[in-house]
Amino acid sequence: MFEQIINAAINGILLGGVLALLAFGLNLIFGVVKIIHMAYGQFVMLGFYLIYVLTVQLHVPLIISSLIAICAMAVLGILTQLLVIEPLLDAPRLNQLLALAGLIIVFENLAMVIWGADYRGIPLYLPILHIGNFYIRFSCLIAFLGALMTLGLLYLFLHKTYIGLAIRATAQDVEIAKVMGVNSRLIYFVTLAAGGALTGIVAAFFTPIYTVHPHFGSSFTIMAFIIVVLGGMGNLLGGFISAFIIGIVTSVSAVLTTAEVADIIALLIFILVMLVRPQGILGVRGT
Amino acid sequence: MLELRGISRYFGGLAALKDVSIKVEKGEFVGLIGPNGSGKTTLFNIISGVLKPSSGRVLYMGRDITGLNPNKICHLGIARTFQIPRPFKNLSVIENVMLGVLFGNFEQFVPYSEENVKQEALKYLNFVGLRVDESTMPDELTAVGLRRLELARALATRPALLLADEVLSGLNKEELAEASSILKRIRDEMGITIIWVEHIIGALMNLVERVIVLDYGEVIADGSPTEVSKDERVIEAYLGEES
Amino acid sequence: MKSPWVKKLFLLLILVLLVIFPAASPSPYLVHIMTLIFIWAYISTAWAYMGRFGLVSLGHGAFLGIGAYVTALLFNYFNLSPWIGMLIGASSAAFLAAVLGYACFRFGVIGDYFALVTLAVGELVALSIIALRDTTGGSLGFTIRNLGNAPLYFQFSNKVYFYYLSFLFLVFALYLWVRIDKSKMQKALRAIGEDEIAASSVGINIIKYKMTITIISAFLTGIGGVLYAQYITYLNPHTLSGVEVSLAIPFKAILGGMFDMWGPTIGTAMIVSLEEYIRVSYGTKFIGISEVAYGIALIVLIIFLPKGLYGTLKEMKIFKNERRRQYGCNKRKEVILRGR
Amino acid sequence: MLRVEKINVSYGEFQVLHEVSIEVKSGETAIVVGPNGAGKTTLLRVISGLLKPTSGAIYFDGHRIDDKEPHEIVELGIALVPEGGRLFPYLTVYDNLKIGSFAKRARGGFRRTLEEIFELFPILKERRNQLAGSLSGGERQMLAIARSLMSQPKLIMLDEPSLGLAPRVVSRVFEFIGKIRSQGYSILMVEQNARKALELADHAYLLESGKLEFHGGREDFLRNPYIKKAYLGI
Repeated sequence: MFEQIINAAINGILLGGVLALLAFGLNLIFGVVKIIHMAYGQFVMLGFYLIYVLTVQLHVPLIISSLIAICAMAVLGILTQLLVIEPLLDAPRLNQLLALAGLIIVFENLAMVIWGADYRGIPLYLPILHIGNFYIRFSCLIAFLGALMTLGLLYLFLHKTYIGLAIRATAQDVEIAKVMGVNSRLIYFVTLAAGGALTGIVAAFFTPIYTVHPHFGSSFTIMAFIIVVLGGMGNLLGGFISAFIIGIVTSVSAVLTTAEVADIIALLIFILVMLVRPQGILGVRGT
Repeated sequence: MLELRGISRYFGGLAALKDVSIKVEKGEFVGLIGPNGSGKTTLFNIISGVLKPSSGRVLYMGRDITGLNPNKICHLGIARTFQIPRPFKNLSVIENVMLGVLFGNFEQFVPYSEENVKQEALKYLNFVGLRVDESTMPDELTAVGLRRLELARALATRPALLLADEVLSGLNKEELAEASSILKRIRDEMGITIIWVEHIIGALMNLVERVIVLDYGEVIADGSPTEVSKDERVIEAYLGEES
Repeated sequence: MKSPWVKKLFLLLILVLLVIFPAASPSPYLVHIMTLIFIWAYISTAWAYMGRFGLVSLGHGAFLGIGAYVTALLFNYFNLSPWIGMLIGASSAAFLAAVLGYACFRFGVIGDYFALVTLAVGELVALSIIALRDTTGGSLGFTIRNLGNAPLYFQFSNKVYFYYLSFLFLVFALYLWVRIDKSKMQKALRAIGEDEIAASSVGINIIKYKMTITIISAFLTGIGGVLYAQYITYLNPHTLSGVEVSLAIPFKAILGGMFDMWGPTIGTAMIVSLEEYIRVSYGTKFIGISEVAYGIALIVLIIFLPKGLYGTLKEMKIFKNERRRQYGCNKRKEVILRGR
Repeated sequence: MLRVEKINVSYGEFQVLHEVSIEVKSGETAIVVGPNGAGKTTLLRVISGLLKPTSGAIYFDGHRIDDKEPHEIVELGIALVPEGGRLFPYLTVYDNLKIGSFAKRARGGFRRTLEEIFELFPILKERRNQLAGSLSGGERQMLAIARSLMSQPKLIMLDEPSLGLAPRVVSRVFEFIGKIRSQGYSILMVEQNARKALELADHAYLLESGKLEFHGGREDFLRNPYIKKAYLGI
């Protein structure tokens, strides 16, 4: 039993890397555009289906179809910004929230119309590593390392380029960023494109691990929410740390009880944090 | 009437108020001044229950009111105005004041009837010299009008103690004199004790009987206007550089 | 709507038409659609009790689900009549609302934070129903025991009874709306919805009023859940709780306009008709296409008519008067400024 | 250089500026004085493009700018030092200066301008890796001014640079503004602290309740009995 728990914790950490990536995108969009992207997980779902169609039905190599999916999701992010978010930038926060929630309905049912309710997966079998009594799925390991690398690149992008600096400045004070010469409209598009691309990357890493169906996205949105709230909204470093906490908590409690109970526990954490410390439990701030 | 005992308040390690002790007697007209960021508004927020002090106690009529909810404190007879006027923008001016009548100090409860409440509200609007009709909305008022509305709404809760926060800011010279005379009348005609925070010191010094000076969250002087304006520390902190 | 007299007559006419509708209706299918409209209009009206004061809940599925499940489980396992069970179910929903509301209001969770917390609670209840699959049937749902025609057990062989029953509930919810509008509570809640600090400083007890309206809304929603479950005699966590229903309820209210008492009803009528129309014309060929259309319509409406369809129409109608009034006042404003 | 012609500005139904016209000539310093809420900040927001006037026109260096976006206006050479500095508190001092040079016309000269700035404000060089939020009030105002200089502007607009600062610090800030002025920048400054600001001004405007009540050279201004009484306290 004890070994099982340790094994679950290791898997939780591996999963945490990808979750960190997912939460990073949500967090970035919240930090810069000040919008809660309700349909974020549905992007992952669409990206997943796209990769599925390309590899399984059109026989495109996995790597190439992943790259296509990443670009497509970036474009979808831009379209979302153009068609839904931009017209609502000055609207009350709740209208923004509800319009994006409307996107959930559109995306999920669109997937339902096109692909039906069946589970689809990519037949890709990667080995499972046995180390002592522990089992580690090779696909999880790749996902973890890939996620960390992506995060590293993102860090460099945000800290070493003019546009990255402009993104960080816009997150703190749009108005002043504007009078510094930053085209905030462009920055919003870049942010949504980056957020979209991240969902494409997450989808690519998840293809060997999960099977997809139209309602597949919402659990990822909720998971990303929980992480973002735990780390403090707009706090990228906090989100990074709490991704691993949530990864471990959910996979360990899934082993000890059932998957639903694990989700319930995660939701309870979310509600408690929202009530007591909506600024996040990790009192650090870094962009 | 009101006594503050060793009030301190920290915002993330920064002290906005440090061990402030003040006593105000019934019927007094007290001015509270200090440079920007000296903690005046924080002090008001603590007395009115919007903020909780990090340490120290607030006593009102001998009763400990530290940490009570703002509505409770209002019911006990402490009303306040806001530095930046906060009218309810979607309610008419009269309705704004009616809220004060309806939900204010319970001790002098008026039986609820729309007409009663409205008459009562109009009484306070007249007192502060704001003549409006049924449909006037707050966004049609100018700076002076909004200040008057703030005062009328606070008075409508029938307080024994009024905390007036920068009633004069944003007003021009003529309006200054008039607004400060309303405060004077509130004390003299209604018998309401007033603590008045202001950064336009000239107007305040002419009216109040006692001045308390805050600097960096500490009381540095407390006395009559003439005494205070001679105080070395006050001149150093505040007045000296002005002249 | 020229005078109250005309307005009253107009309402009376609609009332009479709706009462004789089942007898005159060409098909029971239309009666069924009307019943659905009544039930969901009742629920979204109950939602708008809170929503219109800025308490936008995205978790009303929790109250709907608890009301329905508690009642149905008490009936299936203990043979308790849903007429009594309904009160227990709705009270349970109200209890959850009280706990949740107190926690939120105590810690000052408002606006979109409140929306997110309630969204999570809705999902939490759905997951709990699934996790307790031994009693609730989990994702597969469960069917209410059929007793045939048993009015004492809230079962009618003739579905027309449901039509009248849900109609009565809707009328009651609208009546309560009017009562709330005339009360002191409405003034307090409007003030709170705008500025909590200013509201509490004029003596308004924020927690008390917010709790009251939340509990009323949750209780009525709980009853709505019972009504719906008894009507279709089948419960499923996805149709009675969880994110989708939790979002569908406010969407109906917002589409119509949540600030007006007729808004939620009109929004519901539109959405239910649209759904049925698409379902009938396209059949099962494209499952989900109606939802896609509905989702897009919703986004477009939120962008272009943020006050909802009915709310916007109404505003346009009185727009002229509104302008004149403001203009007149601007003149007087000058008097207020310069006269003194 | 900058010409504002009869602009009207409203927030919703409420009109904040009525037919306001001002002009700043090349190399000159103009100040706008007036009480709180007179619309001074609004004026600067309109010039920097953050707010659109309902009517009227604004010209800068021969370009009409009232319909341009803020970032385009920065590219033309107008920099704003906003009220209270408005630094990016979670960026370092260095990053704050770097974002100041975001405008394409300023990026190339970033290194050189930075050296100049560090010479002018040695304290900022010392604190270059500190978060801007951790600076003292005076240092923040300096950094805000320095940040605006990073865009190599032709015109600098300052919004109440003395606001919220201790009197001694105010004197230091004004000293710096004087230094910048002597380097030939055009300056448009909005201030409540009329006496101090007038010392630097070539031209002054009085704004009350959104209307321009008086304008003239420094001497005319100092001589006007109404202004003397109401704003200079003489």
